[in-house]
Amino acid sequence: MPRTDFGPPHYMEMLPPVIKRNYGRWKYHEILRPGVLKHVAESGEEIYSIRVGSPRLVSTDFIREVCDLADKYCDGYVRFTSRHNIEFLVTKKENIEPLIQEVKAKGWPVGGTGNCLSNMVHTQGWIHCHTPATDASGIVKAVMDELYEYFVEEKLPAKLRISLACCLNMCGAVHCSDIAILGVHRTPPRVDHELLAKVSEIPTVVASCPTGAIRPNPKLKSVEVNEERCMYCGNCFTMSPAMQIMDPENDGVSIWVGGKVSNARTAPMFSRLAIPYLPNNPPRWPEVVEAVKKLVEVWATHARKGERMGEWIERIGWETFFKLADIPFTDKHIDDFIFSVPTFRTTTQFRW
Amino acid sequence: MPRTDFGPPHYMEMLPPVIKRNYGRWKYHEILRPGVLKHVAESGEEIYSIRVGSPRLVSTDFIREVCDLADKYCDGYVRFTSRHNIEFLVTKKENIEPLIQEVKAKGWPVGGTGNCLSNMVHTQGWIHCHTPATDASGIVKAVMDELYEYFVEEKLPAKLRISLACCLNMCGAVHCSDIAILGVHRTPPRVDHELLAKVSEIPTVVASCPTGAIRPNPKLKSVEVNEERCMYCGNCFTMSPAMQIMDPENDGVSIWVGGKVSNARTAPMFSRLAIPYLPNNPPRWPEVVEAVKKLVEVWATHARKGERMGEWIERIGWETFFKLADIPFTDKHIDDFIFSVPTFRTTTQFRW
Amino acid sequence: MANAQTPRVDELEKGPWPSFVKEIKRAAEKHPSAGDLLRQLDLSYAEKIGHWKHGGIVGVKGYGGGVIGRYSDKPEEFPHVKEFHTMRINQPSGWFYTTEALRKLCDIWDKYGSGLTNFHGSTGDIILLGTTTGNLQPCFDELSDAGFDLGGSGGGLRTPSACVGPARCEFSCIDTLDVCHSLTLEFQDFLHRPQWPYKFKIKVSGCANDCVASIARADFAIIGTWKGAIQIDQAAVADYADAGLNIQEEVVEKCPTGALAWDGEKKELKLKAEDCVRCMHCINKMPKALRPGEQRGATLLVGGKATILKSAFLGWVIVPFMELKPPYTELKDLLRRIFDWWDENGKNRERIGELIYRVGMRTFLKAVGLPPVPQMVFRPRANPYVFWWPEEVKRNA
Amino acid sequence: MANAQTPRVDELEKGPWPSFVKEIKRAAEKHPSAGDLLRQLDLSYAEKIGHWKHGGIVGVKGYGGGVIGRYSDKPEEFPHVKEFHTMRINQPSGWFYTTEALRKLCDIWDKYGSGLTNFHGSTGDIILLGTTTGNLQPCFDELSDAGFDLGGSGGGLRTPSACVGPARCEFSCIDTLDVCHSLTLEFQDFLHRPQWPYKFKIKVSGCANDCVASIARADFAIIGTWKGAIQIDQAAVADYADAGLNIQEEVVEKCPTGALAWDGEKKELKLKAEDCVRCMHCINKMPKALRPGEQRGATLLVGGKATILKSAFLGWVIVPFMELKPPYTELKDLLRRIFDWWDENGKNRERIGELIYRVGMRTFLKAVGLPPVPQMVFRPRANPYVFWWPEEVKRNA
Ligand code: SRM
Ligand code: SRM
Ligand code: SRM
Ligand code: SRM
Ligand code: SF4
Ligand code: SF4
Ligand code: SF4
Ligand code: SF4
Ligand code: SF4
Ligand code: SF4
Ligand code: SF4
Ligand code: SF4
Repeated sequence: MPRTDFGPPHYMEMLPPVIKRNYGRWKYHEILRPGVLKHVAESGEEIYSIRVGSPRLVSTDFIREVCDLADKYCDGYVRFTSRHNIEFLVTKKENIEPLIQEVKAKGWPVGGTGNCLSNMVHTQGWIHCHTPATDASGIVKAVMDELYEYFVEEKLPAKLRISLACCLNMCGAVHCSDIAILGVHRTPPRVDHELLAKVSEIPTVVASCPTGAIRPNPKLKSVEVNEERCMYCGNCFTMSPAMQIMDPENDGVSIWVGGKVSNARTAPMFSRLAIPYLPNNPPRWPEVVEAVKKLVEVWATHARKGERMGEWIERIGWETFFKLADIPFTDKHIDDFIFSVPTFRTTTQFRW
Repeated sequence: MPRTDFGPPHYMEMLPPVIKRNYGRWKYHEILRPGVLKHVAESGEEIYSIRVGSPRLVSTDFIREVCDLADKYCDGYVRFTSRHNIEFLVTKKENIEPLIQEVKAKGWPVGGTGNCLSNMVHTQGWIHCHTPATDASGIVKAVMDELYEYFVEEKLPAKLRISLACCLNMCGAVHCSDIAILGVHRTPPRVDHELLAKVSEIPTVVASCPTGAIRPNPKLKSVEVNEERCMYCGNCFTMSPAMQIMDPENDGVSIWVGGKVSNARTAPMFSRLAIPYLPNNPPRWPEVVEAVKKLVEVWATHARKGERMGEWIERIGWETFFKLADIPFTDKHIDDFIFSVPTFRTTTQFRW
Repeated sequence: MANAQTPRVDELEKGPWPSFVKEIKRAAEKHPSAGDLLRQLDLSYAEKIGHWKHGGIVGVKGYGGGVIGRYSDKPEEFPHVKEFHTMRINQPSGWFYTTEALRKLCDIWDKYGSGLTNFHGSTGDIILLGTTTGNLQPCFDELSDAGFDLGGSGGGLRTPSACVGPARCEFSCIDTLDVCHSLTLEFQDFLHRPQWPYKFKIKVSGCANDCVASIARADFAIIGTWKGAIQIDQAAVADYADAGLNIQEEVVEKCPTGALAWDGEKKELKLKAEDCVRCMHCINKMPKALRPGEQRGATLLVGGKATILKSAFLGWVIVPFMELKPPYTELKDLLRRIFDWWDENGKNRERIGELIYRVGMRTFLKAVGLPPVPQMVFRPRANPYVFWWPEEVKRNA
Repeated sequence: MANAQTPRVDELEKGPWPSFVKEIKRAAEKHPSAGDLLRQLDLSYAEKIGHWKHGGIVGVKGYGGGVIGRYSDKPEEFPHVKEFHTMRINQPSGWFYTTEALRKLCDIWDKYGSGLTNFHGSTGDIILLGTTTGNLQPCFDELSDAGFDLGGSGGGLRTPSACVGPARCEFSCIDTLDVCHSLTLEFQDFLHRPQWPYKFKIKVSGCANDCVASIARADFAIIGTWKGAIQIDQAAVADYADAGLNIQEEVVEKCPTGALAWDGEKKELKLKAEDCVRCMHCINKMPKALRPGEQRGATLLVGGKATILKSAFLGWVIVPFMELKPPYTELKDLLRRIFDWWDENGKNRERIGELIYRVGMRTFLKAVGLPPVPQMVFRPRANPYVFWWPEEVKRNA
């Protein structure tokens, strides 16, 4: 019996000595250029963090390459960020330039700090999940290729955080991103009655539906879906493999905007629906890439300095946003779930 | 058979000639002093409106007194406002002063315009309704006596609109007032099983409950209340006399603040709970009067010029409001109905 | 006389605000029912509980509503309020009266009723407070001769009301009085013979100040507004400045969208018209200098109501702009479509706002034929629970 | 080699951003499963549909979670991904590594798995992507020898995570890494043996910038904050001004509460400390000049989650301020009370936020013994549907 419940390695074992010495006693930081942070401790000691973009889905050999560089320039220490970038932790100033050169030579981007686009938080998609409405890594690659300049250069009004989740479960937590790409199903699950009778309990499946669209079909020892009430959330599929929700003809991608997480200036905000549907068009999802790019550009063109996407939209009003972004407003944009009412406009204040 | 469906008198028959002549062609207005409005038409003609407070519950003789004055000074025309004040419509400037003198001699207040307290919108209470948790006219009289100065003098930061409704039906539409007084029940209905069996249909009574607290009791041909789920809305009583909700021991008054209706500056706002319960203490409800007065004064002291109650509170934050108003914050202040979630604080931004 | 018998309510004769107790006593001089009313009220004050029985349906011929039945639960003690029904009388638009009309009303009510009234009820009706079942019909007959019709009650249209509007307000962007009157006449059947799931209220305000609280108190709110820039008389603006108005602080900084700028040197007010959301604030502050833009119409909102059952709603924009010219055909057609849909789909005691909440705005818009526009929402949906109409997706095998 | 067989995904080798397809191909050189993965993905690209079967429960001895079972629905075509389970490995707090530790991980994974990983999963785990059922146990055994334990999955505690915090950030008001590590150790049973209604996530951010998105992605968010005034070094402020920062526009006017004022003459920044809501903005803009106040602690929020089922929630403040000093007893006790209450009252697949929504915040607060404070809400309730506890009213006869 192997030991259990010993927990993750203690973080202290993983920290470079300069950090251990100055732990909790950092004084300030500067961004020297995109991807290069300098933190200065009260002691006067300094640490440089070189942020490098990663595809996140990486091979062991990739990690070993990272280790090689970290051994060479960082005394064997490296970290990853909460958005899956790599951070090389450099203490010797003179190591910065050669490290960056080697990184670039590998085709890895340096950037993602300050008013840059950072790495896209994303999910599994067709690589590993059983319920995706779209792929994850493929769209991410296509979008990041197109927006590459915004990662390596700082030329946006503010931070830009794009995320992707391949189904409504939203593992990428796209619900609070400046721009979110979300895989959506658009047709009700098709019930495999035989399978259901075999593997699922009817009350569990019935109870799984948030809109009450599922009712028992005792004859078939299965269930039936009231298609009018189904909003394709896929929760029944999570509960039962017999409720197949993937649909190659109708699955696709929706685009959301204006979310943010930080409490800086404005309270955190949810991302809100911009484009209800774009088709799955692998391998490069041109419609999605184009739509995201347009959104970035319309924001970059119109926002004031320091205004996150959502802050900009809230200032100009969503009606103006739809106009500027040239996106049609449809009945799909109007909430009709539990908390819809507080989103309805209860004032005559609006722009034409 | 008398004629039916002829509709109200045509408004044109009721308008003074100066209004007919200048209908839709008014140019501007001035408030000459509390209760005295001057409207100037594009033609240069003028009309003066003298606003007079009314108890609303008035005798025919009162109306006749009003008519006497209107005949004497207003060529026989008069109107009432949407808040139940009287407006004497004077065309001859020299009539203003004598009219006001006569009005004052009767003990009627002149005021309610501009940054005054206007008349309280209110309801029937024990005078005429079957479900009140408190009286209406009595509290209104007591409050207006106390706040009289704010009606006749303009010394508040902005308009002040106080309303009262004697039960959760909210006929006074207290839900959007600067200060609202609302009668509340606090105990579940007591079922009169015999009566219920006689006069009500069980499914209707069961369906009437928004929280699903009522279930059938087939044995008694009646219903039963799950007291834990009941929030004393009284809707079941509206549907059935057998669900008595009035409770002299526990009924009383709650106080709400910060609502507004107009779209000026800020969007309309709901009134929000300040004081969950004050006892019914007729004839003058001293606790309620005191509480309302304190609210007016704390607002008048702290608000900036032009800031309605709700605008002031939103600026300083509700946490500061509770502190300044010296009102304890309880679990009752936290919403737990359908749209509760959007009222929860989803940011670390708050004041201590 | 009620005097010594009502020690509690008598306390409310004191104080500067006019006293309803005095009014009841005045009525009691002629009407024993008013005396009993006061005595019953005094008992309520003693016991802290109302003394009216539950409901009771009474009415006049040809009408299904307009009267609120009311019976004392102490008929032995207070025999004159054994029956004490309220008649709701439809007020003239804007609550304007000739004294002649008012006197007629008073005379009729002294003849048949308690001599007590509410001027007005909070929906806007003239409330004639308290009469017997037997007196209802003759009272109505005389009222009808005097030109006064019943207002609404029950599950139907309620008496519409309107702000003073063009009659005396320079801000009004629509003819509130006429819209109100015209709709009342058009839909009288719904007003007088309740036939819907629940009540439906219409209120009309001439501008965003919303002086009849339509956005809070009407299922259907009609609020005047305009397109195009506010009309500015710069000389008059300068006059306000000279007279001591702090235009920067009191006007410009309070504009919700920052659409205004004040050039204190030139004494010039600048407007970014596309940012103005027509909140009325600057116009309110400087009525001599600013006027609404020239293209006038109304914003229409649906769903406003008090708290029962799904909590209070403020009205929701469903038509950002509609021109309103008599005979208001577009408006009436829309209302008819809304009534029909609600009538067909609403549950018992479900206000239209609650129905829309239950089935979704998209269902409502489709049914009544209104195009979705971003002005309908503060912000679009944050959840991904989007419904697709069957015709919008490819059919599966 | 996968090359010619995967024409569609091969397109994704192009372009400047590093390519996951290249990574899969690199792994495929050693691992046939990686090759099959790519081929199956290419099929998905052709057919626009995933090719994994529904779920499947697999694991390692002594653990109830930490492994996501996955089976290809085309096992004949892609035999090497017939079984392709993911192992979630608990990352060290803050995602710091020695290269030694990383190399060990890689070696083990090359021995037992596909050679593919996610660094990291979006909950924060090291994701070892794809191995067979048979390899799970030996792989875990070696990982365990190397000091790596499993992360969470299923209805239990999920792997907590923390921002870089005191390790490299001057803003951190708490020891994020230690809090995260300490909670992970304390509640390992819940992490490794799921026993709750649904998942429960904890994330720790050192300040309101919330660099681990705890407010959006954690059922329980711990966010550093302070009491007392921001510490201002006026000379350093002046330096920022001299260096060209427009303090009025970029700092003062963006303060959400107007707590700041800039005296451009004196080059002095003034703070109304009681109005500061600690949003971090001014500190972010001038880290050399401004520092959080001296009394440090954390705000605790509950309920954050994604969209299933009652729509996404952001976390709700339940404790405005708690000091956090090891061994974090107060925090751990509170968490335990929360776990207990949720475990007892939650329905299957009901996140804690949904439970609180269903039964009301008051029930939650009472159960876990937290006092209601106005910081918990943006604004108090607008509906009158107030519940009273039985002990708060007089008992009726
Ligand atoms: C490294 C990292 C923490 C970690 O533990 O991994 C981090 C590090 C820093 N963050 Fe962050 N943030 C990190 C994720 C986040 C996230 C989470 C996310 O994006 O998923 C947020 C919330 C984003 C949002 O609001 O949607 C976040 C919101 C901020 C903010 C507030 C931004 C704003 O104005 O809204 C600041 C302040 C600033 O940049 O001025 C900040 C500031 C910083 C500082 C300057 C703090 C410091 O003094 O060291 C660090 C460098 C920032 C930079 O990149 O320019 N960090 N930061 C994360 C890097 C992710 C990445 O690779 O891009
Ligand atoms: C691997 C990962 C995505 C990734 O590529 O990074 C993931 C993958 C899955 N998630 Fe997730 N979730 C992952 C982070 C998240 C996050 C983000 C986070 O934790 O910060 C969320 C949103 C935050 C939250 O928890 O609300 C998330 C919200 C969900 C949900 C919806 C939960 C909800 O209440 O809304 C489900 C549905 C469920 O559990 O049935 C779900 C379910 C799943 C399942 C287990 C699919 C299922 O229906 O059973 C996916 C397995 C994929 C696979 O085959 O490996 N996953 N999932 C992430 C875990 C990696 C790790 O351990 O580090
Ligand atoms: C007479 C009346 C309309 C009627 O048809 O009866 C009316 C008349 C005027 N209103 Fe009003 N309002 C009237 C009820 C309302 C209401 C409804 C209510 O209180 O129930 C509101 C919404 C109140 C709210 O927001 O809660 C209302 C919000 C306004 C406003 C916006 C106030 C604000 O800044 O929030 C203005 C503009 C102003 O006063 O500067 C306004 C302005 C005016 C003007 C100046 C319009 C004009 O040019 O004639 C009128 C004189 C105002 C005054 O009293 O100082 N009127 N006004 C109503 C008088 C009621 C009374 O007896 O007090
Ligand atoms: C007389 C009046 C109060 C007053 O003193 O002015 C009144 C009195 C009653 N209202 Fe009302 N409502 C009156 C205006 C209102 C208003 C205000 C408005 O119309 O602007 C509202 C809030 C707006 C709204 O409609 O939502 C209002 C919301 C209610 C409700 C709750 C409706 C809801 O959906 O929330 C009820 C309950 C019901 O109908 O069952 C109600 C029910 C009642 C009943 C019929 C009692 C009942 O349970 O059946 C009351 C009869 C009292 C009586 O004996 O005379 N009354 N009621 C008002 C009508 C006078 C008039 O016709 O002019
Ligand atoms: S978002 Fe959906 S499809 Fe994508 S990994 Fe998560 S559960 Fe799977
Ligand atoms: S997909 Fe969602 S809404 Fe549709 S039947 Fe399944 S659980 Fe119900
Ligand atoms: S608020 Fe309630 S008690 Fe008062 S009049 Fe309206 S229905 Fe009757
Ligand atoms: S008072 Fe309201 S909540 Fe209570 S039982 Fe009656 S209908 Fe239900
Ligand atoms: S709503 Fe507008 S138009 Fe009507 S009275 Fe009020 S200010 Fe005048
Ligand atoms: S009407 Fe309101 S929004 Fe328009 S300019 Fe004036 S203050 Fe601003
Ligand atoms: S959350 Fe605050 S303390 Fe943590 S890394 Fe971000 S800025 Fe630093
Ligand atoms: S931290 Fe935020 S709220 Fe506090 S003073 Fe700075 S900008 Fe203002």
